[in-house]
Amino acid sequence: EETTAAPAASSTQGQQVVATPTGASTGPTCTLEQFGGTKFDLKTAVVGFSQSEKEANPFRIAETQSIKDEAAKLGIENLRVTNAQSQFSKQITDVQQLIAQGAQLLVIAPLNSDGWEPVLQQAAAKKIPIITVDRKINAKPCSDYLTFIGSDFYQQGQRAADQMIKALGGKGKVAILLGAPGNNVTTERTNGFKDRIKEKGTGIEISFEQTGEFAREKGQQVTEQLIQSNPDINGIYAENDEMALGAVTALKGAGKEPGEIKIVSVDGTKSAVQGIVDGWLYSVIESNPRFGPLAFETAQKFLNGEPIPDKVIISDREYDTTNAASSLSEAY
Amino acid sequence: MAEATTAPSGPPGRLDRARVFIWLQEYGVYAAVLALLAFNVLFTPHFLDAANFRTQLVQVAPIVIVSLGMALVIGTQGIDLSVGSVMALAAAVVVLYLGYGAWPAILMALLAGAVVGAAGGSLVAYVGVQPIVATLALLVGVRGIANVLVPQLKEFRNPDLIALGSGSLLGLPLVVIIAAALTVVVTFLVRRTTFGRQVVAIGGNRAASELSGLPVKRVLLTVYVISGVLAAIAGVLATARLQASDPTSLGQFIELSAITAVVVGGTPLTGGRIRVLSTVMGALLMQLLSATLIKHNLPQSWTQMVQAGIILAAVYATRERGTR
Amino acid sequence: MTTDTTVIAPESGNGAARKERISHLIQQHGALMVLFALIVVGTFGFDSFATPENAASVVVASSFTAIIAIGMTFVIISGGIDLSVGSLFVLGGVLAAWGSQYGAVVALLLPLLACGAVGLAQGLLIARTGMAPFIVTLAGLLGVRGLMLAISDEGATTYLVRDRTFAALGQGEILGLTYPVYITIVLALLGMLLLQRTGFGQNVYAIGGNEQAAALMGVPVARTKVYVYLMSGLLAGLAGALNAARLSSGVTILGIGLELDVIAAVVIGGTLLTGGAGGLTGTIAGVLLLGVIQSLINQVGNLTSSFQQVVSGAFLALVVIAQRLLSKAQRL
Amino acid sequence: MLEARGISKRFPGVLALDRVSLALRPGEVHALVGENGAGKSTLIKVFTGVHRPDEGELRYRGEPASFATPLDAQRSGISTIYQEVNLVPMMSVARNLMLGREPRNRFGVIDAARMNAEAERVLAGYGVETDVRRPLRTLGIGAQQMVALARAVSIDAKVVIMDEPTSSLEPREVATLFGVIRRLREQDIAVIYVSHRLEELYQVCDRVTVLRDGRLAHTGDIHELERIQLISLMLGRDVGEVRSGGLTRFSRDRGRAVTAEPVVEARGLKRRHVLQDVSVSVRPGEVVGLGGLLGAGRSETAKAIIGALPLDSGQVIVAGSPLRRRTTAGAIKAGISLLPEDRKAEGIIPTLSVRENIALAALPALARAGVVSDARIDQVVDTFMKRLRIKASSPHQKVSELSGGNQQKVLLARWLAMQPKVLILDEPTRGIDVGAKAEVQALIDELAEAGLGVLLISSDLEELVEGSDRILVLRDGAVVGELSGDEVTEERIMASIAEHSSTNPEEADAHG
Ligand SMILES: Nc1ncnc2c1ncn2[C@@H]1O[C@H](COP(=O)(O)OP(=O)(O)OP(=O)(O)O)[C@@H](O)[C@H]1O
Ligand SMILES: Nc1ncnc2c1ncn2[C@@H]1O[C@H](COP(=O)(O)OP(=O)(O)OP(=O)(O)O)[C@@H](O)[C@H]1O
Ligand SMILES: O[C@@H]1[C@H](O)[C@H](O)CO[C@H]1O
Ligand SMILES: [Mg+2]
Ligand SMILES: [Mg+2]
Repeated sequence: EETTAAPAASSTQGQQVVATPTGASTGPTCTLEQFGGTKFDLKTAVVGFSQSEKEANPFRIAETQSIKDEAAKLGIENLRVTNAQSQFSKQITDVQQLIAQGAQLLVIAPLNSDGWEPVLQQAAAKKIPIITVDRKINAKPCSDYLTFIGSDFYQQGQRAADQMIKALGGKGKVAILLGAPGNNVTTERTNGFKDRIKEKGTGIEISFEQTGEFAREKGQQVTEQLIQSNPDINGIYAENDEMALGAVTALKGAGKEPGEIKIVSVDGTKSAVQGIVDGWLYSVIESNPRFGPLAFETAQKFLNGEPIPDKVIISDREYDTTNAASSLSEAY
Repeated sequence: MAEATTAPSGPPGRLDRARVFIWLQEYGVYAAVLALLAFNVLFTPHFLDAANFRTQLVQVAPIVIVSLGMALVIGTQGIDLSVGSVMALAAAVVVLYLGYGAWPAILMALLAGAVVGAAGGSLVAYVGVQPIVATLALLVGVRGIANVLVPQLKEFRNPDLIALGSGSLLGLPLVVIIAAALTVVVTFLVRRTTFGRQVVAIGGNRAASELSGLPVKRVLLTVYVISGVLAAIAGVLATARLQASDPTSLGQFIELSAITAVVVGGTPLTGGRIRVLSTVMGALLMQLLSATLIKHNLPQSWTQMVQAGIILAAVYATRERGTR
Repeated sequence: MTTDTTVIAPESGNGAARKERISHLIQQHGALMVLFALIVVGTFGFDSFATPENAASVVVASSFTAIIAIGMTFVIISGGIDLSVGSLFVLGGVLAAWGSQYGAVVALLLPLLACGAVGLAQGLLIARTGMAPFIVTLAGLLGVRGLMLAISDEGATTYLVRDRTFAALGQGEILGLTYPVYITIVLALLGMLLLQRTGFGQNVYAIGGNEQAAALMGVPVARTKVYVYLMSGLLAGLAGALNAARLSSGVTILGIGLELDVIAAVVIGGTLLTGGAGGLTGTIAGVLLLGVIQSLINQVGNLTSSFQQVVSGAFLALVVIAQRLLSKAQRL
Repeated sequence: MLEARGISKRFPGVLALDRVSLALRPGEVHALVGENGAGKSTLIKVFTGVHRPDEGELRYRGEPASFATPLDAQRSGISTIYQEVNLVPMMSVARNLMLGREPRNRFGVIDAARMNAEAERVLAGYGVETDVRRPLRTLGIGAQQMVALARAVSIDAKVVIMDEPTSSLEPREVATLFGVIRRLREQDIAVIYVSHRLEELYQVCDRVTVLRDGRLAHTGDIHELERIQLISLMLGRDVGEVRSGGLTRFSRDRGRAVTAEPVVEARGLKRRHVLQDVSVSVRPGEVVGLGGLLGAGRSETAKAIIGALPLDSGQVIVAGSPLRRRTTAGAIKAGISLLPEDRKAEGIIPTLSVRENIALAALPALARAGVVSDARIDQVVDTFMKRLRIKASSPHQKVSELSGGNQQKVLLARWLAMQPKVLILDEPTRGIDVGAKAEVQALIDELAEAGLGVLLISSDLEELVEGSDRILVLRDGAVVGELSGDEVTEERIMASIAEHSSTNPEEADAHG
């Protein structure tokens, strides 16, 4: 087969753009027949969305909002949303209860990649297609679940490293503010960054890595300690924008000038992009949370009988001084 | 009889050891803080910089303030799990009212803290709900309210509030001055006022206190209100420092840090006794510990295991010994 | 011996004794009554609430909490508290998943051994040194999580359950309910027998009721305490292992804050935190009550995550207030 | 049988026992006496493994012994009833009684039905009839003490130690207890018996050991000692001095105060199942006694007056004006003070010092704008520690480290510091030594003389009769008799109780 049903890039502001599979490139695909499900009408079906974390971080707010907006736009009447409040056990139960409520399609933003066995078994028994967004589930596409839509976190780490190398001219000492421990986003963003530094930035030494738990206050506190004991640090890689902004507050408090220490982070929130404009951040790698349009488009195509790729990797933007001011409106 | 007591009877080492125990019980935390300081001076680069001490004090200030309230509550044989959520609520309220100026906003935040404290205190004092459950319900619910009020992290530019977080007076950060002042106030409250004596009496024997005509319910209520207000102050200061209101994560698990500070400082969880200065030392000990581990770039797993060890060691050294 | 008879208390049957019994009943079974009321509300309020599937999801999810809560009930009746159970739960899961590469026996025994050892150590510290249970187990909470992070590469490594037999322990079903549900029922029954009908159970009540008196009455206080914490550790480890079998993996991000849920369940079930009174029927009802509240919130479908928290907090408060007022009103 | 040789025991600041020896023979009842704080309880706790001696040796059945825990001692056949009732209040009566030796069924599991039946049977033998499934705390202190006694004796013991077992028993229960002791003696079981009631010692004991200030003062046959000699040994003064000083407790004329208006008046106190229309009044300078058996509702009356017991109806009037809000604080402010019956549970704050315990209730009065004045507190504390001769190493000693009698004095001081108009004393001399008892009684006299109204509750009939101007007799929560003038005699009290013995408690309930 040569054309897959990968949705085309749309012109709407800030909307997700598919990176792979692109146009002609192929990968395994999945059709309704292969999956073994039956067709139903999305508009009248019960659709479940399971959010993993509270809608507090701009990323999560944008993510849930995008799903809700798109459902409303498409006239889906019966969207049920649960929130696991960052408790994995609760998310498993949430999804099971969505199934019990008769969900025919599940969109899941998983908290964790492993541990989905009970949900997958139940969904498979009822042939309920699952689309996971943002984070992956470690299982077989097209049988355990339908497909995954999201960013390549490893690549995000690599791109952050590229930016850091550029910022420091290939030389210097760097600290990492890690995401929440035990989280595959953290792991992949760390590995991507470190691997790329090893590969292309041999002049750069990673002299410090501590968790900031994806939170602004923790990012601030760790940075305060860091600049005390490592005053010779040149760059900070923050694995999300919140921690980067916490780091900025710490640097301000310590009397540093904007740009004195180069900060690279991941996400693309408005505040962070503004931070580039203000000179505090060097660059931000986007992680686009607006999954609504792609998710429902993919679901509809699947229901229409078209083949669906086994994973849809979106292409994330990059913000730096050249485009920050002009793209501010696209940030979330 | 009292006169007939000085002649030591047992083997000579015995009495000395007893004295060491009593000394440890009284001053163990201070010794531990000194030991940790000494370690850092020797092994942590740039530790002796003035800026470093500043950082440690600024970071520990909110925990100290929350711990002061916690010490009072624990003195009544209670516990207050809601403090972290109260911090979050104060953070939410303060930005909501920032339009009216910093001080009115702060006042509203403290009021919110008082209301939550009053809710918990009423449940404990008048309804008779066990403190841990009453404040657990608040821990869950109040953070929810804070999030409803301010659903996502909100930055602000109010110069007064920012100055509160990062300003200094005579070279000392305002945050630290406030924490110190509150420590003095609470120490005075505990040592010198009728209220303070009543707090410990109630913690020591509630039935007896009632029969002695102490306003038991009112005192309990007041204690929880104080704890709520102190937590709100901590919340406002932390928010001022962060220059953003973050009700989702502000103050999470701070109840455990505060309880640890109180207990490591030698205040028993069984109530009837409050040690204010040692509580501050307890908070300082835990702060220095985590700073040390971060500065030496140890992974999270290490940090937690070492903290566990230090808590055990400190409490073991300061525990009350039986007379057997 | 004299034959004089002093009638100390009026015979049961008059109003006083009856009222006393009613108040006792409410204290013991208040959670059961509220649970019943909520189920009625849910059944009439939502079509998809009282379905077998939804009920199963609540019961299955509750079973793991319930196993831990059984141990916690013993601990609390003895006048103590165990904050380490959440960390032991996750450690148990990680060890079970790792151990499953050596077969089901190792997968089950390793977590029991490790968590039992931690429970034993905590019990010894509490019983022999007189340190407060709250603080010893708080250290346990931190230390055990640290240990778990250490053996899972700071939480980044998720071990998968390779052994089918072991996985079946968590996933096998009878009548739509998985094995852990039945294991929980058996453990609860054994627990009740232990608590009510053995010398050990009597000792637990006696210690919690008046430790000094219990010691003077010849109760082996230290030994009993050690057993109680040992038991709590073992049960938390077992729950973790069973959960790993269910999820087919040793998820590292579980169990944060679980201790508070469990304590809330036990207390709502009528066990006094001051010790000396309570029982397992109430605890089981308390666990189910929390599960049902969550499920009801999910049924509503579109509450934001913040409102969900407000509602759970309010519910919790209402339940304990109702319980208090009922038992107060009935008090002599 | 059981022997202590040169035992010393030191607490921080106190040498509680100083080379004390005591030998117990099989089948003897051995009295252990001494003033409050002499070290009796401490010696007993050394025997039973609660405390470890700093010095000296224990021998049991001819061999050196060292009990690590009370359980150890109990297993070896030494069973004990402690001064403070030491049972588990929330557990059922039966479970308390049978703890550790519950009957099992054939699966090795506790047979609850048999346990309850057995408990009922055993307790009936001690005159206690109650639903044994009820929590122990619903029993009065006396009945609880009987349960403790039944428990101690029914364990297969070689030595039974009783630390002030009668202090909360009523006369009939005391008789039951003596029956039990005699039976133990017949079985060659040795008994150590601690009591401050000297008459009792002469009734049941064979030999006596006197402790004074932690030291052995005397050991010998009790019947070779006259009562006055025994007292002089305890007090450490010579017989002549004791005799001339006089041990008369009360020395006042009765009924001088009849004319004055009552300083406190309780009218129609009612509470379902507890109090049926109780009215009491006390005039300035008058001592009114409350008599009755255990559970008659005397303590409840006292608590109702002080506002600590919620009432269905009733009124309390102090110096002519009714108390409006019925709170303890209000009653205390109006001038009523209550010395509660249960020292440990309702009296002392164990974590605080003697000084803070004394100052507790008076704190607001000793403070300015909520700030306490140490000087004023010190003055009050000093005054009362001297006046009541409180034995403590310093005012800063923890009150929980004092002997029972001295704790009681601390509580008295707490209330006297309030300068009350009316003092309600619930069992004020329970567990207090002869010397202190006399002091307390003299103090009651003195206070009444000074115009205070006193409501005296006591199970010690002698004390009640000698101390009171007037006596109200309670039964089942109702006043069943009032005695004044020459009617105030032990016989009349007993008669008054007995007269109404036929009253069915159910009936009393009915109009409550
Ligand atoms: N745990 C303790 N810690 C410190 N001192 C104690 C302790 N127990 C007893 N003491 C002291 O030891 C002395 C003897 O006390 P003990 O209780 O043995 O007296 P007692 O003869 O039983 O008096 P009473 O008749 O009042 O019960 C007292 O001075 C008391 O203060
Ligand atoms: N119907 C009842 N139900 C429950 N408890 C009862 C009942 N009747 C009596 N009691 C208990 O018995 C106790 C009565 O004993 P208490 O010792 O208070 O009586 P008293 O007349 O004050 O005698 P004393 O002051 O000598 O102890 C009360 O405290 C009460 O708890
Ligand atoms: O990628 C997202 C964002 O980085 C967010 O900040 C945390 O959750 C991750 O999944
Ligand atoms: Mg004694
Ligand atoms: Mg009484």
